[in-house]
Amino acid sequence: MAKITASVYTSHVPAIGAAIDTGKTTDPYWVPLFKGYEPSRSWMEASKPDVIFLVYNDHATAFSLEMIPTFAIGCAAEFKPADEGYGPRPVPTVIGHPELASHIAQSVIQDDFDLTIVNKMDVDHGLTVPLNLLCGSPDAWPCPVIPFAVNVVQYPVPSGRRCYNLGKAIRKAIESYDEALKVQIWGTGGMSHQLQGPRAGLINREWDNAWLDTLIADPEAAAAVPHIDYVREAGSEGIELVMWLIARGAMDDVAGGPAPKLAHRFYHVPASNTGVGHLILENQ
Amino acid sequence: MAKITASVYTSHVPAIGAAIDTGKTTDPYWVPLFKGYEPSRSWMEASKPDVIFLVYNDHATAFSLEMIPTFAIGCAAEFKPADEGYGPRPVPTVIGHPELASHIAQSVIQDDFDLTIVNKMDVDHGLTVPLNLLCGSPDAWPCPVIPFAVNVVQYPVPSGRRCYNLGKAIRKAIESYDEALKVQIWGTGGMSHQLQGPRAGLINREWDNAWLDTLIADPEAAAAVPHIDYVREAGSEGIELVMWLIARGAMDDVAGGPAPKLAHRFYHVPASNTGVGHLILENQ
Amino acid sequence: MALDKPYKDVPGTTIFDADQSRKGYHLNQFCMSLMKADNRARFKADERAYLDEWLMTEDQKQAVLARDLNRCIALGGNIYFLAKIGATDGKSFQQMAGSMTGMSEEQYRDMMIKGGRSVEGNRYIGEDGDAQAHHQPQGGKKD
Amino acid sequence: MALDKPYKDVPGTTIFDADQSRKGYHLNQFCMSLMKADNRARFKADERAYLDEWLMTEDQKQAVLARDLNRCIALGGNIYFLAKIGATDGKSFQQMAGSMTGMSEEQYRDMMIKGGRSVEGNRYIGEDGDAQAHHQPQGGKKD
Ligand SMILES: [Fe+3]
Ligand SMILES: [Fe+3]
Repeated sequence: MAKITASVYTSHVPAIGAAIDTGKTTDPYWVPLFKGYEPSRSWMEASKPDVIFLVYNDHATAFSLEMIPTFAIGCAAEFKPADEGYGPRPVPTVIGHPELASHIAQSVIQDDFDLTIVNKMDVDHGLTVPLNLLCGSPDAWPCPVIPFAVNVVQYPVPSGRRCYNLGKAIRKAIESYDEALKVQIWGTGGMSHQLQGPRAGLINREWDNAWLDTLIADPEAAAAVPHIDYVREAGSEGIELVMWLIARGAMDDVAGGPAPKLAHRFYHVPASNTGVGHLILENQ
Repeated sequence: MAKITASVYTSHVPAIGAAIDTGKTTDPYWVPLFKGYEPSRSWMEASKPDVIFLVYNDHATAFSLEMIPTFAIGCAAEFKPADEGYGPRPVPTVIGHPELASHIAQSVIQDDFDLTIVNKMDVDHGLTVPLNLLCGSPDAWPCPVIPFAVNVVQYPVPSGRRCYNLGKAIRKAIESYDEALKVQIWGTGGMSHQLQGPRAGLINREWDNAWLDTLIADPEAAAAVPHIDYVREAGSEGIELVMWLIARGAMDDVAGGPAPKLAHRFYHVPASNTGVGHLILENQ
Repeated sequence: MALDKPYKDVPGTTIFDADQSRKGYHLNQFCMSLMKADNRARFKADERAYLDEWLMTEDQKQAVLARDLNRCIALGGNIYFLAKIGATDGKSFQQMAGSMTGMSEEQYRDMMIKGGRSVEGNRYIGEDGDAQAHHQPQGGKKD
Repeated sequence: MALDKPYKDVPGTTIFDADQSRKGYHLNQFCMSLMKADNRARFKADERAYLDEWLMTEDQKQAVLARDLNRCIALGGNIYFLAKIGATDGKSFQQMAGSMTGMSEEQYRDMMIKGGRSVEGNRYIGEDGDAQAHHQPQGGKKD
């Protein structure tokens, strides 16, 4: 049976992608950030999964206002990097895992999560920047990736609790797949940032770090945080953090297993407008 | 506050639309069918709602295989009749109710139903045929309509229980809307039919009528029917009946109120390939 | 396969699940294209040339050209998509459904007027109803 | 309005909810169109003519022409959509975000390097933080 080996959490700031694409990773501004991901890249090489289930949000890229799915699972064979207005990022095409994705879709829809199944989709920086941060800039990504997009753009967005419970259902689905795959689940976006209005530039280092503590040690409590707290404390785009709860809800301890091992933790301000947080949790 | 006054249930066979559009409603083949809806049209004129919340399924019309939402709510100002391959039906454009639709979307998404919000969509016979059956062929439909599309084309489709619970959440949403609107909720599709393979043409009159009995008197039991029973007993397209459970779940009795009044019941075989069922239930 | 399929024991019936959908993706998307009048006209003018614009298998193209809907379904087609081919041909859903049963149009229509196909013997594979494989083709061909 | 909006008391912040989405539908869909290189070129060649192809209000068009993102947001725009205009202009997200604060690009960048804008005084409307209306515009204009 397939098994979730670890969960990875990281912000997915577009400027990080731009720094990579334009060769600025060694600029003094960017050095501390990329240094924080060096242990993650070593870890990733040592712990290579067979599939990554990657939770992210589409930033008005694949989904316009014509159709806004709350949860969308990518079941296609491949997903091309999107043109977000600057031309497509020069990164590899993402290879999907249609069989596992379909299996997860079937399982969680029958568990009362009302997914939208997507068979054609371009993927934006929300998905590709985390891959760069953990895998560098290879000619091909190291394994298939199942993109899972969450609406955090137009309100109402799903609650933290809903995301957490979805993580539990995804875990159950993956663990019932009849092939011995090592699967990682990633939650991306956040942490504190606001990209709009006179309050743009808000960063809340204390709140971010307290939230990381809670996510690690007491995910139930993290799942109970209401939307308004994210907006008020972590800026309007801080709401992206609900996506981390999907990954956290899929870990063994939530289903009665042992607490995960914290393999890496990193926090850095700023990357462009954003407080960058990053965790790696391993199932034991 | 808005109020659900009644629920209406009806099959939505494309051939009925074709009979209307080509002036064949007085042909001997069609007379018994349209006669069965005469009381419904009188009832509709006497009980005109302010808004119809119309649950139907898209038949590979607005939604291709690129994106398949489990539940999609139409929040647009209008919806045009689709060209399903024969040219668009000559029926009025459907006027939406964006404010109530958005309110319902916000409410039920916060109640853990993961809707897809749709702001642009053409509507097919699944939505327009029921409007004809209850309203005739006017120059304009009698009131705004909120289209609510359910995936019953690609498996896994939502369970009967999930649909029933969604109905409860929709009721709660409608009853919390701060304008005194009379709202009808319609469930369409079914009853027994199979449109594919050597088993095409299957009709199960006994099963259909027993299911109607159960839906009226014991909706919990109807909601517990598993998918496979619909397929086995009512044909592969009989699965459309899960949509009736959304309307049924929104009725007062399900929330502890009095049992609804059966204002009309009708059953007829065949319309083209289909066993046609029809109910009107009024809240007391 | 990893998908649980409790519907595999129903005779004469193909459930359009994720596996079928993957198999039939381009076939079904070709069908969707026939919802535009221009495309219907181009398809009618030269079916083969139009089909060659799509990433369909040769088997799928042949099944479309032959209007063999059972074969189309076996190759991943879904009836709601395939219905766009019938619409382009000016066929009704009854004609399309009937074409999959081996019955003549008249036989099928008569069966429907008499109340449709009975479920008796057609619930599980291995019973003796008219939709079972050992009674194929139904209708006319009595040899 | 019937939507419950607990987020109305956060200063300097517009939550993109169904009401905003409805107001900004055509503005945001115009922005989406800039994801195609051809459309970006056409927009750059004649902004006004390109905008006139869309069912936007004159206010929305003026706000786009003036690159007044705060005004665009007030008229229903969402930053992830509006970012396509910035991308077309070759602006970064930091430049776009900063442009809404009344600060110069340098002031905003410096604030971010120093750890960003403090949440203190900026949680509720009526406090005394730098994002409150009575401190607008922020940055340069000290008069
Ligand atoms: Fe983001
Ligand atoms: Fe139908």
